[in-house]
Amino acid sequence: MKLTLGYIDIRDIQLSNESKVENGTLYVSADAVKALVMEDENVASVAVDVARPGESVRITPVKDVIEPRVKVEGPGSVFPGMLGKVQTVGSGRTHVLRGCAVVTTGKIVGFQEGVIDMTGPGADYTLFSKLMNLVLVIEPKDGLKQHEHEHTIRMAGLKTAAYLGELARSLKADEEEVFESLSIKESAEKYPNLPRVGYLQMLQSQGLLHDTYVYGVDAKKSLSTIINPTEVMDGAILSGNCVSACDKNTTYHHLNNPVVYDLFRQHGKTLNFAAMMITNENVYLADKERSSDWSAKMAEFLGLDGVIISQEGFGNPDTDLIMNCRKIEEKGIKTVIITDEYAGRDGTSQSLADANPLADAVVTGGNANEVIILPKMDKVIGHLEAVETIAGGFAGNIRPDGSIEVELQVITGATNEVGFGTLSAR
Amino acid sequence: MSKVKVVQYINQFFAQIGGEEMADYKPEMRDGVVGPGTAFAAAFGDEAEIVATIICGDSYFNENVEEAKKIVLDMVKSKAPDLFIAGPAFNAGRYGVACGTIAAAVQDELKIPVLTGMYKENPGADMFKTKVYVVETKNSAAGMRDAVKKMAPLALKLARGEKIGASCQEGYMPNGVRKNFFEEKRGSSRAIDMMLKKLAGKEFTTEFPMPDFDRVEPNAPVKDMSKATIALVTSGGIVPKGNPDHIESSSASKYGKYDIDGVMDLTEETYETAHGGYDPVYANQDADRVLPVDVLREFEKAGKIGKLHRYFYTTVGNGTAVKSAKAFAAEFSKELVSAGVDAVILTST
Amino acid sequence: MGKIGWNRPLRFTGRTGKGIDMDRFVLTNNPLVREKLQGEETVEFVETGFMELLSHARDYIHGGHKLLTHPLSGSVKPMETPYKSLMLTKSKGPLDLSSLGLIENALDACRKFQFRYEKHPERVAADFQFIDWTLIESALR
Amino acid sequence: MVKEIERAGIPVVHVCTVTPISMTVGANRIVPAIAIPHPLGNPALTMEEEKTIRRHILEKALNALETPVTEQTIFE
Repeated sequence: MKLTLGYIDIRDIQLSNESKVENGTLYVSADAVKALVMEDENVASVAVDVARPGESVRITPVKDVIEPRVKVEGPGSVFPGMLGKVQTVGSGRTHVLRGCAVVTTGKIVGFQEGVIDMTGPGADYTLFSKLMNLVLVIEPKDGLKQHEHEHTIRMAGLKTAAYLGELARSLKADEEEVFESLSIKESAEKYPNLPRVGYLQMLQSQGLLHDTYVYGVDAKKSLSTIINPTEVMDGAILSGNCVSACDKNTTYHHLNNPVVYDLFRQHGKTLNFAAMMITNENVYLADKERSSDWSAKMAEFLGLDGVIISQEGFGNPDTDLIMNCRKIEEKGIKTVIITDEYAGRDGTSQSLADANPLADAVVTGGNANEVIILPKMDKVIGHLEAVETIAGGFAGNIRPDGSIEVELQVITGATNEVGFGTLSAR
Repeated sequence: MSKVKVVQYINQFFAQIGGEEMADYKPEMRDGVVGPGTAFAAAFGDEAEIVATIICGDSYFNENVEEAKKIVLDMVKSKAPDLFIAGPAFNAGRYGVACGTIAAAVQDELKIPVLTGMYKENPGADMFKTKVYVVETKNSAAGMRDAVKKMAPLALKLARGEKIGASCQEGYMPNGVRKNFFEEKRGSSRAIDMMLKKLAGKEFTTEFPMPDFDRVEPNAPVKDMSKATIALVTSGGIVPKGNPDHIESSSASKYGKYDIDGVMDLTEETYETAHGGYDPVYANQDADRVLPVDVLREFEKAGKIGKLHRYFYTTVGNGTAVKSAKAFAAEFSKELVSAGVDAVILTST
Repeated sequence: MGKIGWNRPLRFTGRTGKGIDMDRFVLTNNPLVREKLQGEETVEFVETGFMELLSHARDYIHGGHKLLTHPLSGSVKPMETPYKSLMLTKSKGPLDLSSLGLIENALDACRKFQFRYEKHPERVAADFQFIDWTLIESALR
Repeated sequence: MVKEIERAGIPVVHVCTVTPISMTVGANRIVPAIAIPHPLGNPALTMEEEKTIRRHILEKALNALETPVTEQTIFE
């Protein structure tokens, strides 16, 4: 399967009466976006705003971050099974509005987190502070249940991203990159001397605000399976979760999964990126055993020499992570795991809720309990009271000068476990 | 900013007084720089000054720890420095232990920031790396230049109370405190680099070492049980009724040592458990269910064992949380050895 | 083959196929879970704190019951939400080591968070109850 | 804890319920116990019966201390 990504670089977003892309500027008709979002009868109102890198702006509570993309050639459309029809994506040509994102905010439950600061110390911990962000602040109709509320905001973000992506359909790409994955047989024949490396992505799948969707299917209802890595570039996997924002994958993370891109960039050179697998992180313990058994079975069946395993979340997924790692290692297949840590504010507590000596190669996204002081911002996009909840809630304190003392865990993507950032710990 | 005042501690060898034959050399303080201090002074430039150097023989220090500690502490105190540097000791074992001991004492008792340096296999490293900042050096004095290069900047930061970064950035040995920092490469590409090394059988360094799973060789068995002194130790939290030492129910910060001279049986009225890690009803009813004093008294009387040791030791560490238990055990094991205990029965819940 | 329900999912081993007859019960301090599961599942409701509920589950495990759900389900931090629901077997057997490891690790993990939930307003409590409900619901359905 | 005692040079027997944990924490001589809340007793029995069990476990413990071992050993 071969997919060409054409990147169109976006250096600014301007609200305008017409939506278009011109000279690196994305012009967005707020009215058009509003009309699109209001198609959902559960939406009471929506505000459209722009947050640019360096501006004194805080976005919160962040629900999802989505990169606008459009399928130009090849079967299917972006976000298959959710927006588009269920049809296998990942081949042909896709255009990407690079450097910008749609950010959705919505207060679904009273204790939500998810902060993106566009400047100041907090900005260093989230790569979304480097993007031009079109922010949707969505208010639901009164009495809307949490599940529907989550669904409404999720769909609003995807639809807006697809709408903006559409603007890039006939544009000339600033840069192109080709990703090709071969069948198991072909790649083995083509690269007989390179180690066969697989990627096992663990998907959060536990309940409301803890879910992930694959071709529209709730990941908790599926067994571990194989996916073509180019499929994720067209939005085959997307996010329905946002609680404990630091180590949850937004849809942007899925579209730009750095393990996938970096493995592709090494493919045929230092390794053979032989397969990508996905598995879930369910609450039911028997599910955990079954899913990890399945991951190990597949890794063996695919004849892999090594598997990189990325986690999503903390606590109970630590159990899935260690099960996956142990069972794959016990098959004689080498693993490297990517996780993050909850080592306490002082860094002295045990970082993971599970451990095994076979997990001898660990990459960490850092200690999510570490405390950071976020200065007051001139403007908050989203829900002011969420800042107060975050600041006054379990993870932080408001200080006299209006700055808030919080743990890194409230910052969207701060300790991301697909290895999106450079934060680490020792 | 005023100049940072430093006092350095070195041994007889680095003071060029002599080798092993001079290892009994008693503590002496000289003004200014001696030996390796020259290299440190050069690295500090105008930022810091070594105001005094304390010299002490390794044997003297290790054989007269308490006395040596007191003399050196008084010397350091008299200079009221901003920072205390011990060593670097490289691979010299007794020197390393002395450096760690005195650095920890200065830090704890004088509240002055301290720094030492040694080779990773120096026994002093394992003993002190979680207590004081220990910079990893090469295994011989030939690595002095490298050691100074790592120690001098960290020393200045410590003296000025600046934020100390992660171990791999600052060059100190990992001390169990996890610290965040930004790597050059993103996580995904670090994972791939690690994978390639692991696949090629090359050395790689995990960013998060799993908790220790090391082993200790079994000791020789007891030869004659009928003459042996047996001590009871429990992690089941058995304490005299009322928990006189207020042993906490979890994440214990202390352990208990209790005299059971003449105690034949633990009863509901006299003993209980302080452990929060299990349902306490059964142990409170009859603490012998956890700490079997009654049966061991029988054995003592029947001559099956020589005698039951006069004291038992108790902690509330549960099976999985071993972090703090380790330090306690090291401490009371020494007492058991000097009390002539031949074997230990350790009971866990 | 064929008539004895050989193709029934393993979880449904109860006489009637109803949760209440199965070898499982829900241990919870969440009033919403008690309300939702009334008559459907065996529920032990305990009016207690998060850690205490875990300790309660630990005592069950020490007594030979098995955990059926992960004690740290959900990403709402242990010390943030006061509510927790988990599922155990009704039957007792030899001490189940994986259950034991899970509950001990969960208790350890909780100790490193600071209790802050007393600061949350009433409405948030309802949200916490609801999220806890969806987590246990995902294991029941 | 058991490792530190062994490291100090004293032979030690670990009487504990969860023998796999005892293996992980590095005990060399291990004797299995009854149950976590009452490792050397059983409240379902009479005091005398309990004492018999306790004697039995402790005899095994003494036997373990008198037996040379080269690796981690569980004395069933």
